[in-house]
Amino acid sequence: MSDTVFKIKAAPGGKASSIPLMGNDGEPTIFEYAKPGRKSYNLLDQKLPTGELNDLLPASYLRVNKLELTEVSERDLVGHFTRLTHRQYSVDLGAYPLGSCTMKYNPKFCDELAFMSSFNTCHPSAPEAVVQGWLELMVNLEEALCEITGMKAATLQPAAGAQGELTGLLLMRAWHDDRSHNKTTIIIPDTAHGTNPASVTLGGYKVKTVGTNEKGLVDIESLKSLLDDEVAGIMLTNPNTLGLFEEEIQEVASLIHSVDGLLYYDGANLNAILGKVRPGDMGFDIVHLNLHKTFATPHGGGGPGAGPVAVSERIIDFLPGPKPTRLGTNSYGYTTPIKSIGRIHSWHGNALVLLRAFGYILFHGSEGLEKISEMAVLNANWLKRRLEDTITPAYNRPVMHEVVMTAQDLAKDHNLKALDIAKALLDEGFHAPTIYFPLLVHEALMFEPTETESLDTLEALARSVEKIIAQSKTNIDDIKSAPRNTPVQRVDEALAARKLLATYDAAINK
Amino acid sequence: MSDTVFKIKAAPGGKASSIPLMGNDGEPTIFEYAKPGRKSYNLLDQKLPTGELNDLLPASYLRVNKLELTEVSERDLVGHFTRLTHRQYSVDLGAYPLGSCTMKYNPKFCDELAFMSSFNTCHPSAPEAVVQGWLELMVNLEEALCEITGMKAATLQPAAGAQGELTGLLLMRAWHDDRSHNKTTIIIPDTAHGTNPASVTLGGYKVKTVGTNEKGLVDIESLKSLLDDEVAGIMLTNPNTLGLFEEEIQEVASLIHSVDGLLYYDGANLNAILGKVRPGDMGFDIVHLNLHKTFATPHGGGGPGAGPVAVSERIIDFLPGPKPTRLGTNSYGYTTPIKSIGRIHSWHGNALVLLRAFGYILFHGSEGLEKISEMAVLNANWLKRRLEDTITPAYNRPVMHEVVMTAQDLAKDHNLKALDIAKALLDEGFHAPTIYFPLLVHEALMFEPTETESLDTLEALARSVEKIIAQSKTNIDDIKSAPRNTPVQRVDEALAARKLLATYDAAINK
Amino acid sequence: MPSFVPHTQQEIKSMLEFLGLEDIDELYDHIPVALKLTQSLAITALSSEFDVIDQFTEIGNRNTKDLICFAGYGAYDRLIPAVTKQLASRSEFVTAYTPYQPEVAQGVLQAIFEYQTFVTRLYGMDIANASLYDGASALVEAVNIATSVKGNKSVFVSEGVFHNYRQVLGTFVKGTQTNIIIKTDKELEDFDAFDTSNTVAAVVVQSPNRYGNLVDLDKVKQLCDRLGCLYIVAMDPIAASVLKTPGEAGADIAIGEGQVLGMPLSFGGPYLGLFALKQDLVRKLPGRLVGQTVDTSGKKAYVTTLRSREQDIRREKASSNVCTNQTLMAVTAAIQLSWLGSKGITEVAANSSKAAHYLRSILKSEGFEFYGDDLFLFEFSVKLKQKVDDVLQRMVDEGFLAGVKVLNEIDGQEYLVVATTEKRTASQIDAFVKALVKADN
Amino acid sequence: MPSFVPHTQQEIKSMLEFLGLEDIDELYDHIPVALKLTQSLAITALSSEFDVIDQFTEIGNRNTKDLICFAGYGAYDRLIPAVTKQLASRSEFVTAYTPYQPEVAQGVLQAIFEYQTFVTRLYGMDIANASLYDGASALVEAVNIATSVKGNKSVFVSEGVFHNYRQVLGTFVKGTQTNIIIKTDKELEDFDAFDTSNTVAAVVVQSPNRYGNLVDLDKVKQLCDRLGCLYIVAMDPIAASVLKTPGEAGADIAIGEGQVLGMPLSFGGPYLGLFALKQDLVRKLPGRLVGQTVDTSGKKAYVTTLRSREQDIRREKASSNVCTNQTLMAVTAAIQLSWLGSKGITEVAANSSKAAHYLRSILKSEGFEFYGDDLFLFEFSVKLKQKVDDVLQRMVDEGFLAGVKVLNEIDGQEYLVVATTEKRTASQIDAFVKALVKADN
Ligand SMILES: Cc1ncc(COP(=O)(O)O)c(C=O)c1O
Ligand SMILES: Cc1ncc(COP(=O)(O)O)c(C=O)c1O
Repeated sequence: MSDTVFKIKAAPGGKASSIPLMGNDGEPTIFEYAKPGRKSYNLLDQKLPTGELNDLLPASYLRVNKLELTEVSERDLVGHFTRLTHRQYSVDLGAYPLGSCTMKYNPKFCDELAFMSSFNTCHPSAPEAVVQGWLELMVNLEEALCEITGMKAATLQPAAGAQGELTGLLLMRAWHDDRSHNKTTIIIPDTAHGTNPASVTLGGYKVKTVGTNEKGLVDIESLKSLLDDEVAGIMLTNPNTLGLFEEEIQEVASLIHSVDGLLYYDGANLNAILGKVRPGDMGFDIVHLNLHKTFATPHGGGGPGAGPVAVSERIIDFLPGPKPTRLGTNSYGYTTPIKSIGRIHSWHGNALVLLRAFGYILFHGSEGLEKISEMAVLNANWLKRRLEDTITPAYNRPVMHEVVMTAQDLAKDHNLKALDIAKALLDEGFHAPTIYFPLLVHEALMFEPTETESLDTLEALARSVEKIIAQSKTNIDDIKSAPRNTPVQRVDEALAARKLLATYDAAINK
Repeated sequence: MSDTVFKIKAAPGGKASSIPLMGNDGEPTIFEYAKPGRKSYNLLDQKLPTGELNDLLPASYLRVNKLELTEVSERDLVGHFTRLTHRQYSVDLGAYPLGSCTMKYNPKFCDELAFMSSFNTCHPSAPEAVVQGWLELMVNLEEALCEITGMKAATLQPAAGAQGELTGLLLMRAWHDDRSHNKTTIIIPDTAHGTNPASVTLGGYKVKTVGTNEKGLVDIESLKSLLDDEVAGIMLTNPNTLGLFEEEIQEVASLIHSVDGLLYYDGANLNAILGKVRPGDMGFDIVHLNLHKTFATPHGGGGPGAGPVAVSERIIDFLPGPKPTRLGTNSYGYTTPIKSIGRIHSWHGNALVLLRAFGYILFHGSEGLEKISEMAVLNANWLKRRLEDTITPAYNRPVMHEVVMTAQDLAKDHNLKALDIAKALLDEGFHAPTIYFPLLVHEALMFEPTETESLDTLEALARSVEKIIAQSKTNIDDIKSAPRNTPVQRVDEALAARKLLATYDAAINK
Repeated sequence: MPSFVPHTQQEIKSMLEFLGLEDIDELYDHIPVALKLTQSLAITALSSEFDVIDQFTEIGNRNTKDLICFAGYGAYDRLIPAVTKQLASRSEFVTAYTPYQPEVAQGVLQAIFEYQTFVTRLYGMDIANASLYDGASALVEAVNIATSVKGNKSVFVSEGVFHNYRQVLGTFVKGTQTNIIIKTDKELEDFDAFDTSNTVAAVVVQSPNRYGNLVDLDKVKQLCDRLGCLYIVAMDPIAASVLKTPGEAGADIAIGEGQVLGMPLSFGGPYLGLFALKQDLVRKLPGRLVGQTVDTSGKKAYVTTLRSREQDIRREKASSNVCTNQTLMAVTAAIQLSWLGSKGITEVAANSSKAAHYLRSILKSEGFEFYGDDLFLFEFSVKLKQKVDDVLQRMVDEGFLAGVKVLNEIDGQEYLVVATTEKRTASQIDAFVKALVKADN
Repeated sequence: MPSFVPHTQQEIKSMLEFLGLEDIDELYDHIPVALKLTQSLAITALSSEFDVIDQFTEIGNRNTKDLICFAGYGAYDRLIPAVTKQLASRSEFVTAYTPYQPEVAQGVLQAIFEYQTFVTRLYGMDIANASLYDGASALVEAVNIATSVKGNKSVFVSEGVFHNYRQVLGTFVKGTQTNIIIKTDKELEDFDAFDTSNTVAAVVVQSPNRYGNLVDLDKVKQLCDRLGCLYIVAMDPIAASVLKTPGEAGADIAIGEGQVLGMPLSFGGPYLGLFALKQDLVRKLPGRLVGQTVDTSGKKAYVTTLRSREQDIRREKASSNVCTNQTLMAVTAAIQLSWLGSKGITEVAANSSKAAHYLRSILKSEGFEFYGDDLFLFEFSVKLKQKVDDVLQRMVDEGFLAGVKVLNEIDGQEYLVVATTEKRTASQIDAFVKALVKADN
């Protein structure tokens, strides 16, 4: 594509800032700024009678060793953490095409919602009458999520996708127990995300792995061969982690249902199908959503998220409680479903994350949500086509919201591994895609551009990938030493594990 | 000083972050992101009858050429400006020892004050009854500033120091006119800041320059020689711009008063004397304060500031109006002094800046304010002593809150100019001091550490200066090409002026 | 005593030792004893930031809250999106100084460069500066340029220019000894009938004027041509997105108040003085100007330029004394204008106007009369039966800030100047009319 | 339709062309027709962010506002300074992903490393992870470690552990098939009398317990030693700044709720699961762990480490399934703890306690009785004459959230658990007592 079509300037929309601000040093830890007697804090004047803790409690209950945290001025504190942010990539700095993670732009108005004191000063144990606004919001969100997934009710308690998965498996277990089914195994595809098998184990089931066919989809024959009366259910994402839609999902559903199994939907990839198809309509019984992916609540460097679980009619009675419920037209309270599996979260889930997601859904409405998916899918397909002469797609067919490429040939021919491409992309000003996942694909690079990246950004990303691959053919050493334009160069992960230094105290005593 | 005393790690408190985040590109302008049809904005649904502007107004009143601003997505918008902030030094990133500017740390709680909707949603024309809180705050601030300066009343309208100066000169003029004095000139020292002479001219007076003696203070003999009946007054800072206290200020005052002149105090250096001495007690009649310096309202990259002007009893009647005034114990309104020079600001001054400063003053109280000055002065003197074997102080005597050094010898012996030291400091992770001011000092470097920098930071700064000077003796070329670890290298200022490109449109048509 | 000072007792001791001092007070030894304060300032510290916030909350509650705002007159209640607030409060923008070291100030410099571009595009002018204090100070600087360029100390200023701006001008011309002659818009538009025997340095008009009415800028331009003077046009920047621009009308200098570009009402400040002019006046430009250049490696870079105009270099010969300006507000405006874009800003203007025309039509049907003709955008002047102050107070009781009381210097009457923005909904307007009918009874 | 999608119509067209498609719908062609939605979702868009904010304002107003909070029970109304809010909302922290590419994630990694250090120092433990979802999930993970290490599926859990945490544990043990045996603190403290014939994987206690009372951790430690089981201690981190720490009491695993380290109450989330353990259990640690290492040039660097424990590598053999955790909350806690420092946090604990002891002493003089002895920190349990729900409602009418209703599983009675923090002033406490006397009449 020519430059005139794209009008690509030095750093189009999705490229990160660059260039050192100044100097050339690392940032010390906050502990290295400490100076006895220095302080930041000031506390409210409570006008209480004075007194000492020592007089209130016997020494045997008190701390033996004096606590040492740190002692810094507010000025040093602010400098330290502000400088740390200058050493951190983020969506707000550039494109973040991490597959499976849906790193879309997080609208700023949702931050304002989360800062509203009418919501964020509420104590979670407050009587129902005091938190009608919160309960109303949660009930409305539950209804919206059910509409989007085609399910009948939902719990908002799970704090992330993985907790949603485990909740889902406990729901399965409760349902089977209720019917006195004797079930022991859950089927998951070999493309599944690691949380799925881990959740299965924690749910008290054994994993059976179903293979992937040459189309990148669940192998129906393999599935059939795994089916027996002990199968409690299957966990799937659709589109799956190869970014491909499981076209035979109806057949999968009827197979699983035929052995009294349930279908669990891992909602990590829901961004591909909003308003287009619904897990409920595909035959799924239990669905989790990653609100931090699909509904743009920011990832926070690894959390918080929210992983609500929506279910079909027959699972409703098993949902966790207490559950925000509409009691009358304008009246809300908590109810606990009769066969509830119990509580999942200390309180009501990651409430402010739920609140943000609800704002995002209200803003977009049905049309807006549909458009999100359309553009996410368009972007992924465009990027795939744009790159497919340069690097091989793992499966050469239409993808949904993400595309998995393989550097297998490049690794063989030029010693250019997925890892190298990832690191070299950092030097280009882009965050790397997800690599080495799904495990099934050798030297996998999983690009998920999301709908908020523009065509210019995709083109610039493609050019960077092309450039790296071209360069690898003549100068692989340069690429092997990437990244260089980053706060630190390639990090020694092996050393970190071999000689564990997980606190500052360990590090200085090493 | 040894490392063990200072425990200096790689980058102590006051050193900026460093190191590129990623990539190596510049940041395009927002106009280069534009794509027709792309947009960020969404407007409230007013539920109004539809209609077109064209139907409401005749074409002859409407725009001829279609407006072109830019058309970007919110995602690109956020990326762009966030990346720009990664190309910008700030107090929150490190030390900013710019002399005369008082770049202290700006407490974050004052931001919260400025975000309070009970203050920031008030319309400036609202009836007095509606804005009692604002009026109360302004009256209280006025009283606090009078207490601090030893004056009797103040106007809060001036938006910055320079506007305060001009206000002060107009007050002088009004006062003289009222007494039918025939005055034409204002005396200012040769160390004065450029705004002073510029303000004098705009105030309709002529400048007479008084010299500086070998102690760095106003030369009393020179002053006497300038005095005549046409002298309307004198403008001074105290401490002056050399960081030195005008010890003979009482003599200056009586000399000026003896010809019916008034003394104007440029408050830019007030940070040195809070709670110690007061301009009013020194004999000044009119005082401006730079709230953005002394009272820690952030500079905003060059503004907004606030430059209230406080006056002695005899000037009160001339103050600008309308002026927030206490009418009863809990009742406030506007009054206009009987001989008021009139209005200075469209409304009531930079209100939110005033509000921040008031919060800062309330927090500190008298003791806190005094401590500020003490530590500011201690820091400057320590730094002077620490550096005086390395680089020559312009005047070798106790300084107040800032210290002026001269690179005159270094320039002569090693071609190391003040500019070179400044630029090399950037590579060390420090902002440069003010250079080439005051004009009187050759190759001046004016350091103002402020009270919020720690001893560690001062030591690190001193070491960087030492390092640069040492290096200049062996490798001046390296220093001449500094800075290199910055988003751009030394900037061609001459070209900018020679070939003016002050808009994007000019730049692309160049 | 709360404080942001980092010094520990031990550090203070070691620093004093290093200086050969025993006590902090010795730092002030050279100050004449007679001058030194013998007692503390009478300012009591609060114990913490939380106490300060509590106290401010209390004071803030004495402002009447949640009034629906129909007041304008140069300060408008417009939408500010979350992006503008968040980006403009990034601490790198907030806590930087004036970009004296361009190598580490490209962020602010580039943002101002973009702001300058926006302002020139809005006003149809060639050059814009990096901001002035407010609309009024922009007017003062414009008049100063005119008198200096023309060597003539008189200017015609329209009565339609906000009276508070004219008051500020009146204050500052006492220093520059400029002679302000007030004319009505009608007089200035009627260039044929105008007595052009007196020469002036400039004609200043504002459109929409302070009553909300549009001025025929082309006609005033013809007058300026006949007078051979500069043409200074004040215009709200939102209005400039849809109206014939100062540039299109032939203005030499365009000024305005930029508060509407992303700043909250905040009781009048900090706001943003917009200032733009024609290329041939660039050497007279007040305040800072950012230009594009290159660094030693040839990379594009930004820097403050034509600095020889400025006070720190030109000193008493400088034509302006501006140093600290309103940079953060200029950055805010650049963000807000990027967010609005070409379409957004015109929609803001159109939506505001639609609301105003809707309001005026209902008021008319309720029997209200107005000052001026139908040529208005989003603000107009209502004639009241009752005293304007009384009506304003009654409207406050109903939850409205109903407008601004304006004394018409032509007919000697008071008017209520009412403005609507893109924030005012049909139901608010309906409620407003109901309340006003009652309040003006 | 509002949207954050950047695509222009023309771009969409050109992209489709590039793909050889005519219509967006063709992207979904391979999806079975029977599955496709034939009508739109029943979700109506609001027109703008401003409409959303208006709507949220309305909903938010249905929460009772400005109640003075005396509720605790694991969620406390503590001071949060402006720095914590501002730094923790820097967009680099907020909009980053899990630090998979350490070279561009040193900011988050270092902040977590510092957080880990803080948590180990607070609890007196060796290793802390990068956070878990909340206090309850930390409890679940701790029990899972114990049963896996000990190969024993039973644990003793004190009745003094928050009942909601125990409920969560009860839910998840249905998957792990762990047997939870509830004991009272008294039983667990009385190690001599304890029947140690049944082996268990762990004993879990909470101190201060859910009634606010302190547990004699040393005694429970002796019981654990006799049982040969792991010792899991739940402790509020503010309490841990002054009390004998889990580490000092010999705990193997320490857990707690980190909300008090800078997070608003927010109706229960996002909060922060604190998790720390002894060095010998590190290979069992759930969730992420950041370690210090070097880069290829020898520079210090941080990276997530011991990744082989984690689900993405170990899959069904992983002992925990945690992926997304509460990183931003951990960063927030690191900032808040840096702000508090050693002295600040103990002062917070002491001030909260002083308030509680002051409150209890007045309540006592008013004739109120309490559950448990005088060994409490900043929370205690009041016996009421009236039904707790009724009193709570009456107190709401007086402007107080008076506490948390807790059903005592030992005596079968309901109590009002009351907490004070460093935010509660003497005058609020006095008013509270007056109101409570009235409400419980
Ligand atoms: C496919 C898939 N499933 C599950 C998860 C786990 O979700 P969470 O990280 O919210 O626990 C992820 C997250 O990366 C995922 O990509
Ligand atoms: C000594 C002195 N006087 C006056 C001023 C002008 O103040 P302002 O920039 O607020 O207009 C300054 C600002 O740098 C200064 O340092």
